[in-house]
Order: sequence, then structure tokens, then C-alpha cells
Amino acid sequence: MREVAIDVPVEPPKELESLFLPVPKEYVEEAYKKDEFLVLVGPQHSGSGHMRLIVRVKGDVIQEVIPDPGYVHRAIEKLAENRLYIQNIPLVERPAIMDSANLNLGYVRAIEDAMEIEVPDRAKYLRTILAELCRIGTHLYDAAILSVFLGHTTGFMYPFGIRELICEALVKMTGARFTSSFIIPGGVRRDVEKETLAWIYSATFAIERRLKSFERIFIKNPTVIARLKEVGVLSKKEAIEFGVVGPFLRASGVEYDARKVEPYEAYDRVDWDIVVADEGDSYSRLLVRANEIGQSLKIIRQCITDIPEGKVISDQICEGNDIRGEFFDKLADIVLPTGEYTTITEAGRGSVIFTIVSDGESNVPYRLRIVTPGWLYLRGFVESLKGERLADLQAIYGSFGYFPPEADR
Amino acid sequence: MEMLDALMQIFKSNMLEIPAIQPIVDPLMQIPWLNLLVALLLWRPFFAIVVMPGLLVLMICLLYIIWFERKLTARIQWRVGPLEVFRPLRGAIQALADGLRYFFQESIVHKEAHRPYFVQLPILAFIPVLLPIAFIPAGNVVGIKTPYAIPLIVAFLSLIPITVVAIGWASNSRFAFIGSVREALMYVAYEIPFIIAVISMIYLYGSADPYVAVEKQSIPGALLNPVAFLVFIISMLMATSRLPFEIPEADQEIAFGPFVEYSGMLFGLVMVLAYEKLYIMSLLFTILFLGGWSGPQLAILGDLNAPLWLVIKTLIVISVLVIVRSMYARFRIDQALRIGFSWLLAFAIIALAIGVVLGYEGGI
Amino acid sequence: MRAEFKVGKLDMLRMHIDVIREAFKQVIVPDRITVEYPRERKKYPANFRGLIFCDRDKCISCFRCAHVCPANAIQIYFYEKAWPGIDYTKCIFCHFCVDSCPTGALRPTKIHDMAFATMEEMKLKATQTIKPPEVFREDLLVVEYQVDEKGWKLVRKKERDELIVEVLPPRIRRKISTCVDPESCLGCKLCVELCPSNAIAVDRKVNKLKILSEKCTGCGICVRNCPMKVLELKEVK
Amino acid sequence: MDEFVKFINSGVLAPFKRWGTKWSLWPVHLVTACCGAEFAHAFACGYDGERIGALSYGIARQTNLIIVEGAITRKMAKVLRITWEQMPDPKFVIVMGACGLNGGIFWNGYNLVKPSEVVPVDFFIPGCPPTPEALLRGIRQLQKKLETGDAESSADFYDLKLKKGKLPKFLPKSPKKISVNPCIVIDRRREVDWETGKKLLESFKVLKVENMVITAKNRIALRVSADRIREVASELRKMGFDHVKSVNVIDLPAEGKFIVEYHISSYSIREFMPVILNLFAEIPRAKPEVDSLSDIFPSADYMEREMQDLFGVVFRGNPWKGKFLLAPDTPENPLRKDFKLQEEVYVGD
Repeated sequence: MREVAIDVPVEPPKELESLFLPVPKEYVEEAYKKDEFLVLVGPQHSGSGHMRLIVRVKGDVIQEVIPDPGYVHRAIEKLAENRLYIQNIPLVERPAIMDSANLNLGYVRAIEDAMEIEVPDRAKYLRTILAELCRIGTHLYDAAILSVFLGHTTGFMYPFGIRELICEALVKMTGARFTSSFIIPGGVRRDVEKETLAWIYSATFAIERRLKSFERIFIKNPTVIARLKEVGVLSKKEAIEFGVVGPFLRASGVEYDARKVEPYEAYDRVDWDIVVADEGDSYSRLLVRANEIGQSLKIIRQCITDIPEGKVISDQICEGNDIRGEFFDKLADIVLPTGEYTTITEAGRGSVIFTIVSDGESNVPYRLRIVTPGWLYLRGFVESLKGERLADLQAIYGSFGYFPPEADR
Repeated sequence: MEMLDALMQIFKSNMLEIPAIQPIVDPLMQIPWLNLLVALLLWRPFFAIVVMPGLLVLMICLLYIIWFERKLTARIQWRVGPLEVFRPLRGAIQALADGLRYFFQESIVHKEAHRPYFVQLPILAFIPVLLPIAFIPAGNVVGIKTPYAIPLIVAFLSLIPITVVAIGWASNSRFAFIGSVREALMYVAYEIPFIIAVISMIYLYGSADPYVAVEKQSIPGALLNPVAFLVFIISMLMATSRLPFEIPEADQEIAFGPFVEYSGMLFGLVMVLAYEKLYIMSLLFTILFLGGWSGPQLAILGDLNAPLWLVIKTLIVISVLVIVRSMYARFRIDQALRIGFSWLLAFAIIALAIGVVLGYEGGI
Repeated sequence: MRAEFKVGKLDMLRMHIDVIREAFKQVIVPDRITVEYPRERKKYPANFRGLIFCDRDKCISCFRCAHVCPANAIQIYFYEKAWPGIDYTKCIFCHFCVDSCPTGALRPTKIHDMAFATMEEMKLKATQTIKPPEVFREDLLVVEYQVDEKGWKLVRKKERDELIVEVLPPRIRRKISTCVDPESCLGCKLCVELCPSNAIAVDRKVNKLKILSEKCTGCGICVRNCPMKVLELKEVK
Repeated sequence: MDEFVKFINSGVLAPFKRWGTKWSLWPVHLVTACCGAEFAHAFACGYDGERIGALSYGIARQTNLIIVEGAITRKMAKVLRITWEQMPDPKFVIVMGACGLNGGIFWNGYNLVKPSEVVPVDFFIPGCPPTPEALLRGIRQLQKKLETGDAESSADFYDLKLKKGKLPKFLPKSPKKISVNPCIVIDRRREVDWETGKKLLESFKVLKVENMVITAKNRIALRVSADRIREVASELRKMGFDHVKSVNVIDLPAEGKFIVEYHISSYSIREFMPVILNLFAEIPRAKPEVDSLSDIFPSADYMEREMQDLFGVVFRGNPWKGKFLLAPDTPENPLRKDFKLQEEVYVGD
């Protein structure tokens, strides 16, 4: 029990009213008059991430949910306006570090689109492998969070165990467990050796084997099915209305995947299917993602078998095949032509949109707009909570895999 | 002095006979004063309540259950579990470290809590949890011998949820309130099938006396009335709020429900409440369904055979129960209530029918 | 492809059995994958992005690392020569600086497990970056993941992993600065002032640059700062 | 009471207390940012923090360790402080990740607070994110501190004693080139081979927009005047463009205007799925008001609120008032160009 005397610039609120911040006082009073009461879920709550949900319940049934995001708003859009294009690569990865390659890819594609850089085939395949690894990782992460929200700790451990393999694959390829910063305009930072690719190829089988265990103990667990079936239903019409994205849109029956709709990298050269479900409930959201992992593994295997030899970085950027030693010289002075460039990329949790506005003279973006999937499906998530029970809040939260750092940026 | 002699006589008249430790006990009994202590310790009622299957074993059991639960869960979850705290014993004293930490941690009573009740209730809750120990017999080692032991144990067990609800009320917090309501609802859902299952076994044995129950189990009760066995297990899971019925204190939903505001030693107390309840219920379960203290006798252990068998069987029951935790997700409250009121109740009535039929004319 | 899963009553029972079977299988033969960290250490590949140190002799004070750092964690400190100090309270281990270093002076290591009691000691001055730190280690074993078609195993070896790796330096090309368009030169002498190795002189009579190739380190500061962009780095043998 | 506390801390029982606390450091579930992923890895089966006695647990009251996982924003700082105050003594704080130490990559962001200014911190772990090993190292160091009483860093840097050199008169300028008079053209025409686009442009003629241009394959920019934006949007809605992918505001202080953009696309018509329409209007900077589209496209609602926060552009008709994403004490309209961030420093002293 040490004496602690520190100078604290941020004081805890003296009165509890300011904790209700986004809700006016009258709202609270009105709720109490109707014999309903407000439950604050989060941010320090073991069933929520870094956001708060103000839940108005009547008995056990949720009447309305007001989201209070912004607990992880780190001003990425502002910072990006103040940094070189190349310095923004680590920055744009940070919203969702388990999905770093997909976010990175979206940003880099916007630059390549503006500068009209032709990316070599080998780099395209490597990027695809990296993006799919991250996608598997994200889906596993969300499944793990869902299971811990349902009180199923084994279901939390298994995906995180499998994720260790994904992390190891990323380390072997890029040198970092999460934030790879590996994709640069014109290609990738360095070539990946044959042995590493072979390792990843066999790792896909190991992942598949372990996933069977996970499927038996969690996905096809009767208690899990009881908790998730017909909970948080989002019909096709609602899903479109609220602009839900990614696997959650597909779970509601819309066959939309940016990888098919506007193919990029090597996605049009490999054979894979869009996974769709019709029910739109929490369980189909889980199932869609579980099946997508299988598709991603298929893509990775095809990519590793088909990968061509050759350069990994475009001639327009660098003559050699290794950017090391010339990274600054070749990439620091990127200036995009005037205009607005928008790319749409399918990240793990849905489409991520990067809009770069360039003034044609600066080597920093004039404005970088990032719309992450989390931010897009927040509305749908909040709407699907209405009319469900309080205990279902966590089930739906988990089934959407809502990741506040991604949403808040 | 005379009073001491009288006491000594009482103790001696009802002393445990354990051939294995007799060579140690005999010389000790010659020493004045110390002999009184040894006699007290070996006095059957005292031994039953304080040592075995009472408080001491309960404590060891608690440490064991918590460690075993964590270790087994870890094993299923591809990991190791508590280890580094004491490597030679594979981290077996982890629960001790946690207990010590809780013991020395600050106990916060927050501003809005009902202060006296908030502090007293966790201690009060121990009365219904610990009282049944006095009535649980292990062979001829028993605290209070009564033919109505089984109904009494059930009656005391039914008091525990009331203290939990009161704890939630005294905490005066939103999640604690929701947790209390859930506890109350769950209580109704499991208590009726649970009591019916016990009654069916009483019918079956023709007596509420544990001695009769154990005597009549030449075939274990689990085989005689498997339906009651099932109902008992499920309601035991519900009563001790273990997954998949960990609803009143659902960590991720309502943040440990009634216990959300407790900290330090008080939390240590409320946390072990469920485990103690589990221990008592498992003892009852062993007596009713697994033949109680009957088992191969070792002559050298004498009277100790019975409690030893009882505890061993109980530990096996608990060990099997903890595995459920790592297999199932948590049900929702309405689903659990539906299970309690429909399936469980139906099965309980079937069990009662089986009990009545088999136990026709004064038991099997 | 449709993700569907229809369940009947009998399937429920089968699924219950599956769950129980899986759990008991793990109890009997656990698929354990834990790396017991303080005692063991996972072997990371040589390209792992860990702590960075600076080979002072190779450094040409070119400011590339400081300029490329996305977190502004690198500052150049001036002593008898100038080389970078790294602020680990900001460093994000992206190794853009290592990739930018034209001479291979910045060297990566595999050191990544550190905890500090204060933030001050993490802000490294240039004098502290010239050697990798002494790290407190408790590890006795090295673990590697082995995967094949059959599954995933942990292979343990009794050895200590060497954390300071000799990463092959990239192709180092010696470059020197040259004036490609002397007509456009304003003669502002900014390059002369900037040059850290005093390799540029101005011929007063013709107002022309003279770059001493033996002194020029090829740092490129003059090239990047020239207002008229008349300078260029040229490769020499 | 003080004597009692003193006795517990230094009396006969103190070793037991220290031992118990050492092997039972339970971190509270306070996920603050993305380092939470590595935190989870450290406590999942790959590294298993429970091995060394640390069990991740739900509620502040029952734990004794906060692991600050990365960036602490202004909103979260309050929560961190409240959580810390809820915890019973003895309690400890470990900060992991560069963002939590000194801001890391977000060092000059407007919404970041240093955790070390909010709560007393025992150990700092560098990395972005730190590996699970690094986090476990932090817990080990804390255990060591509990055992021996003094905090020790796990790495020792060599220090060369050198005399300070003289700073040169001129220092290299920053690599950033920022245009003084930026010229922004949203609808720059690009020649692409795109049949559907040409057809679409034909069909958009009925909208009577000011300008429509194919800016790239699958991208069309539609310029409208600010007062017609609702009209055009509802027409587009009828044509099958059913959701908004992004709402964007571009600040042009030199020209005294904001550009408000809606990126509209379709999920219901397969042919239009890849198409992203950029519907944009210019509004004066002095009176930044524009009609909200949130009733036509409910998907635009939250993004309009966000833009309201970040730029101070008022969307008439959006029911939300007040801050949505930002904390009350964040600077006003931080994404406007006149809000300047701290500049980088390249030379150490």
C-alpha cells in the first residue's frame, strides 16, 4: 500500500451524470418513468470490448441500445494528413492489427491506383497469401471472443491456439507477429523463401486438423447452437438498409464479396466460393465465417502451388528485387496526381474503404478517409439487438465480432 | 477435575478405533492434559465435524477442487495451467496463493452498499453451508446421528440461495440486482426437481436415514433409479451455478452478478460458497447414489475406512463434474428455466414413479 | 456456397457425444501447445523485427532513418560524428529505418522481451544504441513449431537461442553526390553548409560546385535539400 | 487502522502476503486498444499466463493488476482511472505497447493521453504490439519486484561516455513537402474502358447534376449543389443504389469551403455492386450546414455524426446532437486544416 501522489490531468468524474454522457437527462428520467432501466455495458466489463452500450431494458428484454463509441479513437485520419504516404503504412494497419495485411493492402492499392503501378505477379500472390492468413486470423479471433462471451473458455483457447500458427506464418514471412507492414506500393518488402511457403503449406493442414477439434467442441456444440440460433436476426432487407458488410451481410443472404465483385491481386486466378447463408441470425454469422476459413485455406494452398517466379517489386519503384537499403530513396517522395482515389478491399470483417485525396504537389495525403467494416456494421449490430434478451447482448456482440479499435480508428 | 474426567469418559466411550495409529495414540493417552486433546480429536462426533468429512477435509477439498478444475480445464484447452508457483507439485498450491492474496487484500465496501449486511451476509451464508456437515454420516463417524439426516441436509441447502439473493440486494448495484433475480429464478427451477429426486430415493430406500440408504445399496442407487441420478446431477450443476448453468453469476453478461462488488477476503468467502455447496451436494449424492461409505475395508484403518471411502467417492464425483465446465457454453436464463420446469420436472416425476414402484412396501 | 447446418433431435445427441468425446480425448492425450516462456523460448526466424542497434562506424549520418520513422522515434545526436538514438517509448518495430539504411549500419536483433521500470531508460541516446543491450534471460530450452500433414508438434531443444543475428546486409552500393545540371545551380551554398563531411566546395570564380569524391559518403542530404534539384546520387564502383 | 496496515505490510505476516501476491497477479479485463490481441495470446494456450499464476479475470474489484493494452484515449483515461480506483490494494499497473508509453505511432494525435499520467505505472513494455513473451516478462519482473522490493528493468543498455558535439548551422529539412496552395479536384476525368459506366452516365442524365465524370473504373463522381443533394440521393435510391459506404468531408480553407461526399453503392442489384458513386456538394466554410441523408440511407447516420464531431459540419435533419466519437475535452473540430499537430523533431539534444 504505497503512498501514491501523482498529478492527474484527467480526473474521474465527480458526479455520475457525466458518465451518461451521450444521453440527455430527460431520456434517463423517461426510461425510469416507463418502469424500464438503463444498464451500462462496458467499457470495463468482461463482456464488452472498448466501447459502451447504453442498454434500455424492460424486464429482461432490450428496448433500445445507444452505442457510445470512441474509446479507441486515435485520430488516424488526422495523423495521416501529416505524414508521408509511406509512413502511413504502419498507421493504417493499426485499426485492426490482427487484420493488418488487408487494411495495408487497401491503402497501398489506392496509391497504386493513383500512380498506375503495375504490380508483379509474384508480389500479387504473396499479398494474397498474406491477406488470407490475416483473414483466417481475424475470423478465429472473433470466434474466440464469441465463445468467451458465451462462457465457453475452451472455445476461446482453441482459436487462439490455432492463431499461434498464423502468427508464426506471419513472422516467417514478414518478421512481425501482427503488424506486418509488408505490403508497399509496387509490391512487397522482400521475397519469401521457398521453405517458408512450404511451411505455410503444411501449416494449412495442421490448421485444418485443429479446426476439426474446434468445430466439435464449439461450433457444433448443442449449447452454442441453443444460444445462437434465431438470435439477433438481421433480415436481408435490414442488412442492406443499414449497410452491413462482409460476412455479416453474406449471412443475411446477400452475395457480396469485394474479392469477387471487384477482383484484386490474385483472387480472380484462384478458385473459391462466396459463402452465403440465409437465416441472418447469430449462428449463421458464425457458420459463414467458419466456412470462410476453409475457403481461405483453399486459396492459400492454390496460391502457394501456383506462385510464379520473378520479381516482387515493380520496376517503376525499384530496379532490384530488394527494397532494403533503398527504402527511403525510392518511396519517400511519392506524390500522387491530383484527384480522389477510392479502393474497396475485403478485410476480415467486411469491406474497408480507403479514399485518398491528393493535391498533386505534396508527398502527404491531403485527406485520407478510412471507413472500416466495424464502423459500417455498427448500425446493423445495434439494430439487431432490439427485442432480444439482455443475456443475448453478448451473443450478438460476439457474433458480429465487433472490434472497437477498428470501428473508432 | 471431576468434570474433566467426565468429559474424558464421554470422549473415550465414543472414540475412533484406528489400528494403524494406535501405537502412537496409546502413549499419548498416558500424558495428562494432552490425552484430553487427543481424545477430543478422536471423539467420533468431533472428528466427523472438524476433520473428516468435515471442515479440514472440506478445506483440503477446496484447494484440491480449485486446482484440479484449473488443471483439468487447462489440459482440455491445450495448455498447462498453474505450474510455476510450485513446480514439483505441478502448481498444486496455486489456490493457496490466491487465497492468501485475497486474505491480505483490501476489502472495499462501496458507498452505496448496505454496509452491515454487505459485510455480514457472506459470513452468515456459511451457516447453511456448514450445518449439513454435522448430519452427514460416514459409517459410525457422525456428528449428530438422526434418521432424518437427508431431509435436513436438503433443507439447509435450500437456504443458501436466500443468502445469495440477500447478498445481491445488499450490494445495491445494477448487475448484482440482475444476478439476484436470476439466482431466485434459478432457485425455483432446480429446487423442485432436486427435492423430488431426493424424495424418490427416500421412497426407494423406504427411509430418510442415510444408514438405511447405504445399507440397501447392494446395487448402487445410480443403477436403481438412473432417472433420479440424472435429475440430481443436472440440478446439482444448476444449484452450484456451474456451466452450462452458470447463469446467476455469468461473468461476461452481468459481471459475477451478486458478487460484483465484493473484494478481498469477502470475495474469497463468497467465491468458495459455491464450491462448498458443491462439496456438500456431492456428499449427499454419494450417499444416495454411489453407496455412500461402503467399499472394501482395510482392517488396519479401522473406523477410518468409512469416511475415507466417502471422501474418495465425493472427490471422484466432483472431478467428473468439473469437466463439464470446459465442454459447454452458458445457457440463457429462459432456456435454463425451460429445462428446469419442463424436462427436469418431467424426469423428476418419472424418477418419483420409479422410486415409488421399486420402494413399494418399505423399500427394496 | 451455402453455409447451412440443419439439426434434428438425433443430431443433438450425436453432437453431445462429440463434445464429450473431444473433451475426454484431450484429457487422455492432450494436444498441448504451450511455450513455457520464462523457461523456454520460441525460436523466431532471423528476419524477426526486434530491437535495433547501430553500427557507429558504418553510419554516414544521412538522416534517412530519422526521416522515415513513422513514429518519429529516431533522433540524430551529434557527438564527434552524428548517428541515431532510438526512443523505444515510441518505436513500433516496423524496421523501415533498417530497410532505409543505405550502409547497413542499423542492425536488427531478435531481442523483443523487455520490461522497463521507468520510461527514461527507454529513451536511448545515440551513445546507448551502439551495442545491443544485456538482456535478463531465464530460458534453458528452445522451442520450434513443427507442422506437417498430420498435425502440429512442439520440438524442444536444449540450447540457448542466439538473439543477435547476423542478417545478410543488402547489396551495398557506394554512391556519391554529383551535380547533374550545373547551369541551374543558384550557388546558394546550402549544400556546402549541410554536408556533414565537408565534401562540397564552391569554386568561387565560376560559381560551380566541386564535390570531393573521396570525402563524400553518399549520404544524400545535399541531394534531398537542394532547392533546384540539380544534385543526384550516382553509383560508383 | 494505520498500525494494522503497517503490521500487514511489514510484520510477521508480510512474507506470506508478498508470496501470495506474487503468485496471484490477476489482470483485470480492461481492454483499451489493439494490444489486447497480444494480451489474449499471452493468456491463451500458446503461452498460458496462468502458468505463472496470472489469471485474466473480469471485474476490477477482484483483481490486483491492470495491464494497459496500448493507446489510452481521452475517453478511456477516465475509465482507466475509475477502474484503478475500484481495485483493492495492493494493486499494480503494467503498460504494454508503444502507444501506452509515449503515444507510439500516434504520438502527436489529439486524442491520446499517457497512462503514466493517469495511474502510477510499475512496468513499461515496448513494442507495437509487444510479443506475449514481452508481456510475460513484464509480469515476471513485477513478481521479482514483489520479492525483492525494487523495480528492475530486464535490459541493460551500454552507455558510452562522450562529449556533446556541436550542432551544425544548417540541418536537413523535413522530408515532408506540403503544398501551400493545394488545389483539390475531386472529379478528375480518367479514360477507362468501362461499358456499364457509360450506360450509367446516360441514365444519370435525368438527375440533372452539375457535373458527372468517370474518375476510374467503377467510380463515378456526381457534383450537385448543396440544396439539391437530398433530391438526387432519393432518385439514386430509387435506381437501386441502396447504401452509403462512406461519408467524407474535405476541408479547403483557402477556398473557404467544405466538400461533403457520400460514397453510394448497391447491394441489391448485382450489376451495380462494384460501382461506387461519389455524390458530392460544396458548402461554405463560414456556414457549414448540409441536409442529412440519414433518413434516405440509414447507413449514413453514424458517419454523419462522426463528421459532425470531426469537422463541425452540421447535418440538418440528423437527430443526434453533441459528441459521438470524441470525448468532451477533445479539441473542437480537430480534422479541420487549421488545427495543427505537433511537428516532428529529427535531432536529439
